[in-house]
Amino acid sequence: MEKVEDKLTYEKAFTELEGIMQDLQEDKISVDALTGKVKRAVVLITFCNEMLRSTEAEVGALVKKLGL
Amino acid sequence: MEKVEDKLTYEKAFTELEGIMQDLQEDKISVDALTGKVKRAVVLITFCNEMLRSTEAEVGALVKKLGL
Amino acid sequence: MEKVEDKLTYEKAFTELEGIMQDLQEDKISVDALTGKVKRAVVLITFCNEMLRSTEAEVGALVKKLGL
Amino acid sequence: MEKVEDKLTYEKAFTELEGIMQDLQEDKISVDALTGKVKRAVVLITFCNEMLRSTEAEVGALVKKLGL
Amino acid sequence: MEKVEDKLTYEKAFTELEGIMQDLQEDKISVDALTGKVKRAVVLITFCNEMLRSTEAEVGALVKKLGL
Amino acid sequence: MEKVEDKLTYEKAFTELEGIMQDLQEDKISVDALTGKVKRAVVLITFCNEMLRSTEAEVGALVKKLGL
Amino acid sequence: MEERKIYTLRQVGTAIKQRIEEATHGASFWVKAEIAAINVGKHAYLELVQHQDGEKVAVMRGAIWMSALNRIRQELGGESRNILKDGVEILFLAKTNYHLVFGLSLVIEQIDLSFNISELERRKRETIATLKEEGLYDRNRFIRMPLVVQRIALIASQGTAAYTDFMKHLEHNEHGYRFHVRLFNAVVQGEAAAGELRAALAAIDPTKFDAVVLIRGGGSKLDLEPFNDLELARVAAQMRIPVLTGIGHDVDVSVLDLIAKGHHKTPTAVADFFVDRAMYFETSMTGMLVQIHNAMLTDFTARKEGLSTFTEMVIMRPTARCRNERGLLHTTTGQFARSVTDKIAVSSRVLETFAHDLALLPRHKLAQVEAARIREMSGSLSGIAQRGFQLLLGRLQGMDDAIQFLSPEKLLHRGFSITRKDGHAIKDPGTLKPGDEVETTFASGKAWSTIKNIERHGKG
Repeated sequence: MEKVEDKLTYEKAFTELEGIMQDLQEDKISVDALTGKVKRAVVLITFCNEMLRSTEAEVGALVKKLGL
Repeated sequence: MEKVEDKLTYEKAFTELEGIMQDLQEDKISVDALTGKVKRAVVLITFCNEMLRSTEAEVGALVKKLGL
Repeated sequence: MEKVEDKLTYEKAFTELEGIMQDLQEDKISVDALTGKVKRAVVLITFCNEMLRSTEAEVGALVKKLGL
Repeated sequence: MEKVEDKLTYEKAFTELEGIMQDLQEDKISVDALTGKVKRAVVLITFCNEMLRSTEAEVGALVKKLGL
Repeated sequence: MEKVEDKLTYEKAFTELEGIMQDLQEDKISVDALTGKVKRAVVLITFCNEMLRSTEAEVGALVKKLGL
Repeated sequence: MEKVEDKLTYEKAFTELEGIMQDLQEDKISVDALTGKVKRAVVLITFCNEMLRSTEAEVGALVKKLGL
Repeated sequence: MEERKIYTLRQVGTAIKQRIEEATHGASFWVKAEIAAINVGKHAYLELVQHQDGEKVAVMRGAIWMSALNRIRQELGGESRNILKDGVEILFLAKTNYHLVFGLSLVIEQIDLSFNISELERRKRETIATLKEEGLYDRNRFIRMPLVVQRIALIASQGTAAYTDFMKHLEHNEHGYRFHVRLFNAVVQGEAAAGELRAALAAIDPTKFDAVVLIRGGGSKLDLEPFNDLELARVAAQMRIPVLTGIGHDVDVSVLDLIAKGHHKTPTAVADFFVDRAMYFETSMTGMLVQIHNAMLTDFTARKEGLSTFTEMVIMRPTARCRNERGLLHTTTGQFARSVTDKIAVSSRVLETFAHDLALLPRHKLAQVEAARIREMSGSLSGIAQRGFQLLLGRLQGMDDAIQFLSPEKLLHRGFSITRKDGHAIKDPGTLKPGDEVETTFASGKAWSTIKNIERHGKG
């Protein structure tokens, strides 16, 4: 899993998340798969949130460098 | 039995459960088999419920974590 | 006799019972056999009743476990 | 005689009785024999009656046990 | 990168910057690329500002030398 | 260029300077070129100023000195 | 007595003087005359003459007293040299004066310069007309003046104040400009002037100079004569570099001034013009640099503003973007959680239904269906058993009844009796013979008898 996560991007994560949502809304996910999907969704959402947070922080730091 | 349970999935359990319920409603189960079938059904329902509950708990945790 | 009872099932009991009743209704039974047959029928009925009661109890207990 | 009685069954008794009745109706029995026959018949009838009554009681008891 | 920076001119930098700004305004930049783009934009803005400042200083000195 | 510079006159210097000003007012000069242009303007003015203040004998030396 | 009246010369003179004074009442009048000769000292003494057809028709002496002379000189200015000289016809205001010693003379109080100048002007107009006809009048004026006039071909009279002033102004300008002047010496006044000026002009190599300058010290209007020379004007007009004049007159311009690229009142003015032009050039250049610099600064200011806008955007957009994305993520997560919860709820409900059914269906089967069957069966069992017994009992009772009916004791009680012979019951009387001893059994006892008679019923 970590190897895959290394290559995970926000776009991929969000797209995957949307895919899961779609499948879920179309009742394509079995209850058996549900836990796995929820776990995956947690990973993806956490990743996305982390990504946003770090992006915001990084942008903030960069912008600070501009002395604003 | 436990070996089989290890491989039990919600879908399998649900399908089996539906079969049992069908048979019950159509009076296809003999009195002799009844206890066994009910026992099995209880096991299946419990399994399914357990499955749902754990998924629910996970989603709950996700939601809490995300502060939704 | 007890050995046979061990293997007795509700179905068998019921089938035997039905046979006895048939015989009885067709007056095929001698007085000598009558007692035996009736005794047997009573045993079978008792067995069946017992069976029903115990099955119900068992099922009740099982279902109770579902917490309904 | 008692030895025979031991082995006497309702069927045997009833068959013998029927034979006696047959004989009696067919006038095969002389008056001299009649008394013996009648006596025998009475014994048999008594036996049968006794048998029926006891059997009835027994069956009644059994059936009663079924709680009807 | 440094090699490219060596050849960087104000015009190139500004054009690139405009492109980035356009993309930023049109939300064309993925969250994944965002940090990189902002980093680049900061580099470019710094470069341009430095360029303007140094040019201004240089020209100012020259003009001063003429006693204007 | 140097060949042309050899023949630099007040007229040419003036025309060139006017050209630079025109370009600047028409926003034709890139920031990158600007420094060069302004430097050139300074050279032209320096040339003219010195020319104006040189004796006939000094002119040759001056032209040499300015590398024109 | 006739007494001869003798007058002294003085008396006569006095009388003439009186008569003239009475006649003129001391009035002034305008007289036109040619100066035949003039001797200027403290006062000026003139010999005035009128020619007509080449002959003197009138001669008179004239005088300008010191005060008048000074005033006239002042009025004529530079022109006095050109006016108060031999051969010049003048128009003057005068009074008659009869001096006892010097006789009659005209005392000149005022000279009308315009009389002389109009003459000059007439000749000048002729020259201009000629130049125009020849297409030379504007030629030099159409030549472009260099931005900076630094190499100067100077036509002047060396050592004159004009030359010195000119050079001084050029050399000692406050800006430190250097001018490269070559002098082409020429007399600028008098009869020889026009010729020398022409020669000087001709000597100039136009490729080596930026301009030609003609200067002359302050002179009178009538001193301009050489500069009105047609030939000189022709040569000057055809110069390939600008010609500038500074020939020091105030009121009017010479022909040369007119055809020159530029003319100034004085040599210093020309020098100043060059200095000013150089200065103007220099200021223009530096002004342009300032403009260039300012334009650059303005441009930079705009650019800096643009960059600061970019900077703002670099802050705002990504932040807004992250915020939007977070909102989207939040919504998606919420939807996701809800979908999962819904799915779980639906599944749970189905399972609940199953559980409910599981609680009801087996009980129904056991309690209602099977128990009823068993109950029914046990009911019928008891019925059947009872019925069976009744039947059997009935049958047995019948048999008992029959037996009871057939029992000999019963028969005997009813009156029947059994007749036996030798212990055997007699069924057929035929077996008896009268006299046989028979034993008759009754219910209550026995009787023995003998057969008397036998009678048989017909058989069948």
